[in-house]
Amino acid sequence: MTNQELITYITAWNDDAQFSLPAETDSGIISAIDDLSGTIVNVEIPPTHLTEFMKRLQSDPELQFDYLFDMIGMDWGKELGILYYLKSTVLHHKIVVRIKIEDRENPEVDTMENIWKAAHLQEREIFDLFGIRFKGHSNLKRIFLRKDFKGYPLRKDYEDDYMIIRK
Amino acid sequence: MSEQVITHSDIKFQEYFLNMGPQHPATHGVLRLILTLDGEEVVGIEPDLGYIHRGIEKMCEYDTYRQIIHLTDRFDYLSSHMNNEAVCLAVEKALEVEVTDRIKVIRTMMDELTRIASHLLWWGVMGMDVGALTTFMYAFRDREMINEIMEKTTGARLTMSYNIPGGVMFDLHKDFQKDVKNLIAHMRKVLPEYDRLLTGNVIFQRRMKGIGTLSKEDAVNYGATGPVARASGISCDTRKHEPYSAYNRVKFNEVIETAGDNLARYQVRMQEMYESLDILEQLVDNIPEGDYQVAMRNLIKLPKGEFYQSVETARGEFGVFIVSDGKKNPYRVHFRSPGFNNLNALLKAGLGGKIADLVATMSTFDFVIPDIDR
Amino acid sequence: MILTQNIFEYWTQNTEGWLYVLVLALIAALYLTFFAVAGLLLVLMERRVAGFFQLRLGPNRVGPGGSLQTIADALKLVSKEIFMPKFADKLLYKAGYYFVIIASLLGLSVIPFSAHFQAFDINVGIFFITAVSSVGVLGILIGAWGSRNKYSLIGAMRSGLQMISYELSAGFAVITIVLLAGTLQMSEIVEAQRDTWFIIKGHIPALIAFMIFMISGTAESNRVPFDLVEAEAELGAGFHTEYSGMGFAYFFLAEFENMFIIAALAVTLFFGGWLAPFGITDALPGQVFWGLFWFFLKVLIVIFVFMWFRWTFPRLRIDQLLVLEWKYLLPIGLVNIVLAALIVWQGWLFEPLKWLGL
Amino acid sequence: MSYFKKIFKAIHTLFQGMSVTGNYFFPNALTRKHVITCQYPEEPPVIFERFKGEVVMWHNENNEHRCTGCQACEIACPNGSIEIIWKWEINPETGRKKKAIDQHIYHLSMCTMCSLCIQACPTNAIMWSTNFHHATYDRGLLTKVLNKPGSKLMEGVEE
Repeated sequence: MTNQELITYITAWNDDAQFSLPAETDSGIISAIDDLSGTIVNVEIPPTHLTEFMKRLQSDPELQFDYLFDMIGMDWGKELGILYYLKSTVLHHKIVVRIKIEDRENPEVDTMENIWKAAHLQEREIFDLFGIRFKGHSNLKRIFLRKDFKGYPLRKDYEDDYMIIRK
Repeated sequence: MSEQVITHSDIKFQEYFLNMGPQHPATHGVLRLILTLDGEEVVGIEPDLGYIHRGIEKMCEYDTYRQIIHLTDRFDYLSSHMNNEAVCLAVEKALEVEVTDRIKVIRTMMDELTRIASHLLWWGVMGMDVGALTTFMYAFRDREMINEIMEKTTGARLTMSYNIPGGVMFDLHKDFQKDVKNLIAHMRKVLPEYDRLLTGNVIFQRRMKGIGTLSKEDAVNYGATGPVARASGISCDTRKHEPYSAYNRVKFNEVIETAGDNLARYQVRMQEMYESLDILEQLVDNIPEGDYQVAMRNLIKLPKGEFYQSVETARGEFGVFIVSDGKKNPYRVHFRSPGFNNLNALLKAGLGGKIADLVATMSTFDFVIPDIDR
Repeated sequence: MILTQNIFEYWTQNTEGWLYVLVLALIAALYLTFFAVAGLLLVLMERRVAGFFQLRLGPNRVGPGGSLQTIADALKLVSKEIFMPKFADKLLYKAGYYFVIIASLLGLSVIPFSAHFQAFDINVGIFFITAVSSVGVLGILIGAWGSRNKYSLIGAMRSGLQMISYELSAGFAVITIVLLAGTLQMSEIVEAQRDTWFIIKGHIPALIAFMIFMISGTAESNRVPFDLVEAEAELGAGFHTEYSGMGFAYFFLAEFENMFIIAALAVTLFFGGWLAPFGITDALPGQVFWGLFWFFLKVLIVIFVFMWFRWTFPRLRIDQLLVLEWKYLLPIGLVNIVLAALIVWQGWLFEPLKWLGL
Repeated sequence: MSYFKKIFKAIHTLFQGMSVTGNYFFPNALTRKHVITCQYPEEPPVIFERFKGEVVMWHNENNEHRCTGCQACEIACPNGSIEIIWKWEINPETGRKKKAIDQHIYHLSMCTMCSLCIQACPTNAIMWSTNFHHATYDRGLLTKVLNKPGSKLMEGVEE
């Protein structure tokens, strides 16, 4: 599918019952834009609906996003975020699904491990460096840093006077 | 004292842990795998990473775009040129700079040289892992030719930092074409010899065939990339699907095997060397004239936005994700390293075999540990 | 120098009491010296040969042409601290290497280096070697068990499997030759080959036996492609992971000594031991020297073939190792014995020199 | 029959492998024909002219260099391996103060040979040398002062 087709196809899901929330605006909770250097469709979704949305992306025969290419943790300053970069090895199209997590103290999202096993290490990495907890992850512990490491170093508010020298 | 009769069910079979690494000859660096073993059979693998974690993603947030490049050398030091290229392409894409044909061809040729060098090193080490120690020196002899080509042009053999945003650092050395032609002729001679020495060997075939099988579904699900995924029958070569640099003007085949076992991965890499030689052969006489650098500001500032670029390294798809807020430093840089995702696939492919199988499987996955740890 | 039956009898014919014991100790010291010197030279040869196989030069700095390299290495190993794991079983850990050395020294004692140049010429010589060479694995097992390391233990268990399996086919290969020679005594096996070497005389069964012997010999001396005991890519250093200094050196030397014994056995059984090819040096003076010369030349060639194996082949996996033994070598060896018996019974020996009337 | 066929095929592949190594061994043993290693102290290694050994500052025969002390290299360096200590130099004729380098300090131990400083230099004052003998017994010796003592800026560089 081309990017435009993807956008129309996915935004149409806003009408479905499982993605409609009474509190949301008229435009629905799925908002898709053609962004990320103008080549990849970006979809923003609230974390509460992530699992259903992802399951649908993977199982929809028109989309077949069977490959979790990359997971990117983000710290947008106010809120944390995760970018899921999905690919289809069959249809060769791509999509980026992004979520934003408001709660910086105790961020938590559903794990994608049950949908794509590739998320196993990626989620551990994001937990390690951003402190986002993944509900239902099989083995969520620090992967790169020590067990007794304090803080989450890729967050913008992480301070380490010894290791970080600002020029 | 009653007489005790020991039956088969009374004997307790106990699984035990074996700590493989961080100092272990087969882990090629500081990868640590905590194995759960039943006898010699591997029933559980848990990676413990971070022995060479340097926090490059954080370091990049404090560096300018030019300075990031030399850090990317240090991920997968065997495909350093491709890693550099990913950042340069992303920066060029963001600034909408079009580089000259000469730069594209130089980058492509260097990519392929690096790929051959990386696969050669893999072949040598692969032989060592399964016990044939001589392959190492044979592979290094041939890799040395590539390293010398690199050294002549870029001044370094491994961490070259040859790419810069808007071109390459130096022009090609005057011997470059001659050396590459020599290399192509030499490699075409020695690659069949490699097959005679190792590929055909009955012991090697026994060690490889049907071991560490990764089915197509698993390879997709576990996020394998590069030769590992292609050995399982997934077409995932970025050079084909999203050609960058000069890959759209050369003809080459994407090597795909379907078996998904160690031998398939081995064959994919061996065939890729032939394909790389083909690419080099097509380009070596057609290096266009032109500038090797496009004029760019010394201090590069990217426009606000997010930029993604992926390239095909010797280990798989390497992606660079840059978030810029318009300053001289990136807001966030994320590197999608092929080794990290392939490690995930190893956790599946390595199960069920013996320790020796795990070692063989690990060497067909061709890990570079700094690439995993970043 | 005229020797009687063998060294042991020559030195002990006129001695009694404490002198007898002294002479025995002297012979033992002689063989220990040989053990060390041969080990060092073989290590040097291995490294040099490996160098040439791998497009390198090998050791070439210490002494003329690198000839003193292994002596320097041995000195280094002697001066190294002997480090024992904290939770090791001290007795077993230390007993390990003695078992290995004693097994290979015992094996060495019945090898005929030249005519009458043999410590003991017992009438069951070949049987004796097969018996004592199995003791070596016990040393590996207890040393690895005692060092309380999982890698060591895996290596040692592999070693046990490997030895038990390959003893069989090595034994069958030896029996084929014993059938042809009609004796178990080493010196007589050599004498029986004065006309024609057994590899030629026994033609097909001897050739098959030779190949089986070479394969199982490589396996018994734990060398590539059967070096699963050490398998440095898998187990670090295998059974001697926890040994340092001389403890490691003993294992290392014993490994090379075992290779020497296997090669010497192959030469004695198949290539006529100390006998010159076609008797070309039989008329020359200094028979003992010529015997030694031909013996060592043949042994070095066989050892070179072992090295050639080592620097070419990848390593087998443990189950494939057992498949090779139980599904291929053992049945072939058994059939081969029947074939050899048939040939000896019917007198279908291949003796071109005899047919030509020479 | 396939049992024996398999055995013969296996033995054939083994001999094939041995022929490859043998083809290298015998010429090597006799004439050292295929030996590829470099016997280092006796045989100097081949160093190509672009080899990035260490950063040096070019001086002419009058002990003059081309460094104006603009600190472009210091800013360009990603690792902070270059430090420039500069001073005010008073021109005796005009009496005007001018910025000049006192010490151009280069930490070789921190350098990753990325060439950014040399690319950044507007006056081509620093360049690569092909020296690779960097080993020292003291880490402090790896911190070098690139400008020679008593050297001064070459005439006409700043224009």
